[in-house]
Amino acid sequence: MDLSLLIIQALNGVQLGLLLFLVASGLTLVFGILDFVNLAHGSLYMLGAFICASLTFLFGNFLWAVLVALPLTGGIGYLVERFVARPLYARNHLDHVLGTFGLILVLDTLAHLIWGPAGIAVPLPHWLDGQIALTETLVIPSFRLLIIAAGLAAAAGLFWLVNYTRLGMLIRAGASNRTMVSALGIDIQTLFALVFALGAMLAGLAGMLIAPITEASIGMGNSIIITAFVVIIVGGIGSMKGAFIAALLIGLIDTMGRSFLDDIFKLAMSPEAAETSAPAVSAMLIYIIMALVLALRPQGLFPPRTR
Amino acid sequence: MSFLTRRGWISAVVMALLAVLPPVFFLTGNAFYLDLATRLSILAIAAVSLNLILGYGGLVSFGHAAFVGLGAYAVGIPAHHWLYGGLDFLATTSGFVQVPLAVAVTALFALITGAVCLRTKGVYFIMITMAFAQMIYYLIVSIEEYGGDDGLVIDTRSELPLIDLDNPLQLFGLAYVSLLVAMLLVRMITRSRFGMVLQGAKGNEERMVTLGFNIYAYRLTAYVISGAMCGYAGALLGNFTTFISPEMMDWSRSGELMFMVILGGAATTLGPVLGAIAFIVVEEILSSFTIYWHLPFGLMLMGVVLFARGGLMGLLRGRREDGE
Amino acid sequence: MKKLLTLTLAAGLMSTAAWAESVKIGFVTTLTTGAAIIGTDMQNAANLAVEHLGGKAGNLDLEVIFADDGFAPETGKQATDKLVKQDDVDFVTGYIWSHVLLASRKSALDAGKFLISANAGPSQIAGKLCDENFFSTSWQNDQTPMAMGEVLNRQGVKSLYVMAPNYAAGKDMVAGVERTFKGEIVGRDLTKWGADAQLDFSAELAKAKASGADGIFVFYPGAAGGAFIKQYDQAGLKDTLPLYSVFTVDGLSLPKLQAANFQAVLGSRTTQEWDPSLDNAANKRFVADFKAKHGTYPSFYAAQSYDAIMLIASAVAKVGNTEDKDALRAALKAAEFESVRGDFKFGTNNMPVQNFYLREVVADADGTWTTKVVETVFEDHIDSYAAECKM
Amino acid sequence: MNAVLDISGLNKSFGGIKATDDLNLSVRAGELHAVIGPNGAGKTTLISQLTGMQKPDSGRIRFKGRDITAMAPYSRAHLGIARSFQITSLILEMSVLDNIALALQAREGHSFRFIRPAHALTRLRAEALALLDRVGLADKADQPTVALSHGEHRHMEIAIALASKAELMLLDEPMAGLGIEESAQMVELLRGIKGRHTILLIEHDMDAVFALADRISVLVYGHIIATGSPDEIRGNEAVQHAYLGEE
Repeated sequence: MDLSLLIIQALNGVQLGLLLFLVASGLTLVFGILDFVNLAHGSLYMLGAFICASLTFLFGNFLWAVLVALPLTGGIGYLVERFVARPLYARNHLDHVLGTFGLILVLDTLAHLIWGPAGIAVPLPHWLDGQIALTETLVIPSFRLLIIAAGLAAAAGLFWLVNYTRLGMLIRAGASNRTMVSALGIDIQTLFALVFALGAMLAGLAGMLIAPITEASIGMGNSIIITAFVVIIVGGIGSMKGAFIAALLIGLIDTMGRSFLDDIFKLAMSPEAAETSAPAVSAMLIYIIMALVLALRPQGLFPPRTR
Repeated sequence: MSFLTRRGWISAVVMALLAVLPPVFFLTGNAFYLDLATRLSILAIAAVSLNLILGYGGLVSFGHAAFVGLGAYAVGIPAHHWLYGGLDFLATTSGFVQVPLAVAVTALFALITGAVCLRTKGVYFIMITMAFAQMIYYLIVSIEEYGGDDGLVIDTRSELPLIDLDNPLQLFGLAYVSLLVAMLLVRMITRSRFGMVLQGAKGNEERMVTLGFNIYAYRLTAYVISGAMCGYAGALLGNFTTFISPEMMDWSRSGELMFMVILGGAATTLGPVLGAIAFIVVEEILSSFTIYWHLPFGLMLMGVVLFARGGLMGLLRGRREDGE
Repeated sequence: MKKLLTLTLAAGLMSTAAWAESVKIGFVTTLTTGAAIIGTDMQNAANLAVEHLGGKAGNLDLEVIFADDGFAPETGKQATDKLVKQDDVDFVTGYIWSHVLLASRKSALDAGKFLISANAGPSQIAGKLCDENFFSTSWQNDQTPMAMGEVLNRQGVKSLYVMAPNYAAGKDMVAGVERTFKGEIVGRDLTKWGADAQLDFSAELAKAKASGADGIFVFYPGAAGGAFIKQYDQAGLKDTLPLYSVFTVDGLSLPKLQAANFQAVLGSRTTQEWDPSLDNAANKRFVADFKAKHGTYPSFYAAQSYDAIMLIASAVAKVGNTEDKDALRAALKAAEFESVRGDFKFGTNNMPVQNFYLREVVADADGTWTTKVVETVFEDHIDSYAAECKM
Repeated sequence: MNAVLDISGLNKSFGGIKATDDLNLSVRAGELHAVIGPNGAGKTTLISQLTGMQKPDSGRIRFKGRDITAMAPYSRAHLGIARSFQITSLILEMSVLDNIALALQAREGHSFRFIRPAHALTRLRAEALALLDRVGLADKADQPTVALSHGEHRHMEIAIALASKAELMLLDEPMAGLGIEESAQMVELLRGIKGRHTILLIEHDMDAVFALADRISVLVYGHIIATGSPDEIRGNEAVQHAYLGEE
């Protein structure tokens, strides 16, 4: 295991982590402020990918497609809020889980009806399609660097939004004291709808960014949503900082596990045993981490101060 | 007080129909419907046991499919070794070994995971129960000996005296009687002192603690009972399908079990059974019409959550008796 | 409730009153989830076969009932049960996935039905679990990668990096290539598969590159295949780490890859028992009509499904009824039909004994990406498990 | 002397605000000891620390000479501390009788009994009915708790505290939210209980406190500034200045 491989894997881990953060941040925002558990958040990730894929072929340009797909995904988020989430706010978490479980089935099937069962491969502009050599041995696909940049930019934007804008002030206030915000004369329903749409856009963005790597496909949201939940649980539900740190942590642990676990196991057991057990353990790794964190800190690593 | 309440009558009629109709179908050459009823009865057992902690205990476990799966593997693994050798101490087809093993393994798993899960609350509890189920899922996937992701074919069913599980009618009979016993068991537990504490903790946790109840211990006990009953259902399911795979433990399966409980009506004796019936019958009907059946099915699930509070039992018993 | 059950009871009674003059074929495949692209292709091919047969097998009407396995073995088994018990089909075919086939096998065979796999080929079913009523129009899992191992030897590849999903067919594929490949395996990654399969291979590709291997062997069926090719392309490995794949680049992924213009796939090589360019009359008709109807080249899944229907029809036509099981079995075994593979024959374990070809991805005369045969790797190859079959 | 409850040097702060500040308090066996104080004086925080729902930052709580500072809430209940809640805290889904029966059940040790229906345990139910009779709710025994009025809920709270046969009853503002007539009923009820149990009464209603209490402690900003008989407290200048003077 040499240094440049280690660095590349660290970058890969960071890239995965930032992608997870985009999905998890919307989830934690919606949960923190609206106290709403949205299992169908992953479906918004999928819809973002499909919409962006279709638009890429329509416009012939990936970046334009992203720019148009973002508000469209936000609009879908708004509709989901209006017709599914809003009637469920007053209910318990169980109803949220079941209602959005039904929504997943609906949205997945709609995607199947609209785009067919085949996934869509998304082409990239030439300047994004190559590799960048950081040093002679450190070569990384340029698009993955773009994901890192976009993820960091979105994180910074969120940080600014939450901490330095009026909307952010309301969001923070709404998270800690809902009645107070309503008492201020703020239309809490519009605020909630905005937050939901923002969450949808963040998830959609993650879907758009992953589509050129894996392709847009039905059910892609269901695989990431569980990991995103692991992220926000480990980070502490409702905490943006927690989501960010936990996402990077999970991204790095997952990538490093896949990369080096078999080599590490080989130190302690036969090569054959190491090769069969390493993939199993690396698949379970993030759940083991989550169970450990919750066993020691039942509120996650960074529980938000309020509530 | 009359001999049977309205709810009692409904329960009696539903259970009687469930007992009589499937054999009638079978004898008139519709073996498939008997299979459907057997599967339905087994899943209803799992739903009834989930209801103990979800309905009566207010604990939203999102990982109950793992217990069903583990129970099935507790039947499949000894049968596998009996057929193909290895691990002689485990190799058996005796139901007297396999079924208690299923119950014991799932009870132990529930004890260990429950001890951790019950330290958390709310969404954390929902998610950590799911995380443990995922861990077991990936563990089974990685054990090549037992088929990994491909699952394990059980070519021989559990051997029991008097009952031949290869006979579909007898297998249905066992599943049906087990379901009745499970319903009565949960009914008995929830009406006992223990059950009062469990329901009290759902209603007002702080009050119960102040009264002097160590509700953690009560909940853990209920979690273990529920897990073990699910394990038993899993043992039956393994015998029914003669095939087990990690897919049985997928989180969406846990979601389906939760749905059966809510659809039928949580914290009622018959509710989970009604839910299982409705779930499977609707699934069967819709999927025979179109491959896009998930769309109306999902809409129906959402509709139930949004509009039919109290589930089918709530609709059947009318508004007046509704405590919520 | 009661009314509903009465209705279904009536429907059930009607369906059992089977037409004596027809032959029913149950076709289990994946019609939902992302893998539905494979199932749809198989469905199209099966329908084309029925059309080519004029809807008849000899004098009997041919009816194919499609059922969805939802990409899950338990669902597949339920679908098989329903076909066998309710629809009372005479043959069950289809089956993309090894685990679905293994789960469903007992349901079909115990009911005395003929089971014909149009794709899945797990080792058990070719060996220990072989059955006189089971036939395959595809291959055994190990064969295709074994052919690829042989190709690697011929091309002088000395060291190889291996990647596959972490499930039984994936492991079969790895075992297959390692059985024939004579060089060194410098690295091996089995990635997460199943409901939330891993589709981002950044870490593995970085490891593969760092290993300095002469080439990389992969098996990624379905959507994962397209994802892998793209990332392989984006990582710029085409010149340093040549790609050798099985079941990864096929008639289903090529149109998508072409639409997105992933040039890296052109020239890549894969082994298979069939190719659209195979020169025989049945294949030419099949490929031409399929293209005319659906606009794309058929995949190998389609070809095998077409053969499955043709095989069944030939046996039924020869016997003239569906009651005489022994005669039907003998007729199936004789396999007297015009396969898109040219000559078709079964081995002792009812698996095909057939050629394996090396194929290369090329653009055809119209510019459409497809494959063409480069050379024949194995002739009349018998799978490694035939000896274990006691039949 | 024979203090049932002895609190010494108790401190608890929330983010810099001292809710409990070097609090010392001693409750004698058999007395009705009232704690009064203005809003925000830290009365509820004190109760929470006594029941174990909150952990003090420092200090010591002794019950019958035994240090219970770090003991789990349910264990304290077993030792004989019962509590009524300021905000009615009943199990609304259950019947009135079941609420009381659960309290009786708690007193009898563990409830890991799975077989006999709780409703068939006639002894428990007879006792529960007797208790309901004492607080004047016998005729509502089978109603769902949610159907009762606020005043009736307060009476249920007392019945539950009585059910536990606790040596020490912590009553957290039993008059809260009651009308004049209901308050008078409550005072009568408490007068009937007084003497049979040691009671720590936290209350806002001055008339009730001075009518019932044997001794009174005055809590201001988390600190006890005076303890004495009702007459002593009435005459205490510091109390008048800090608290009563404001009225």
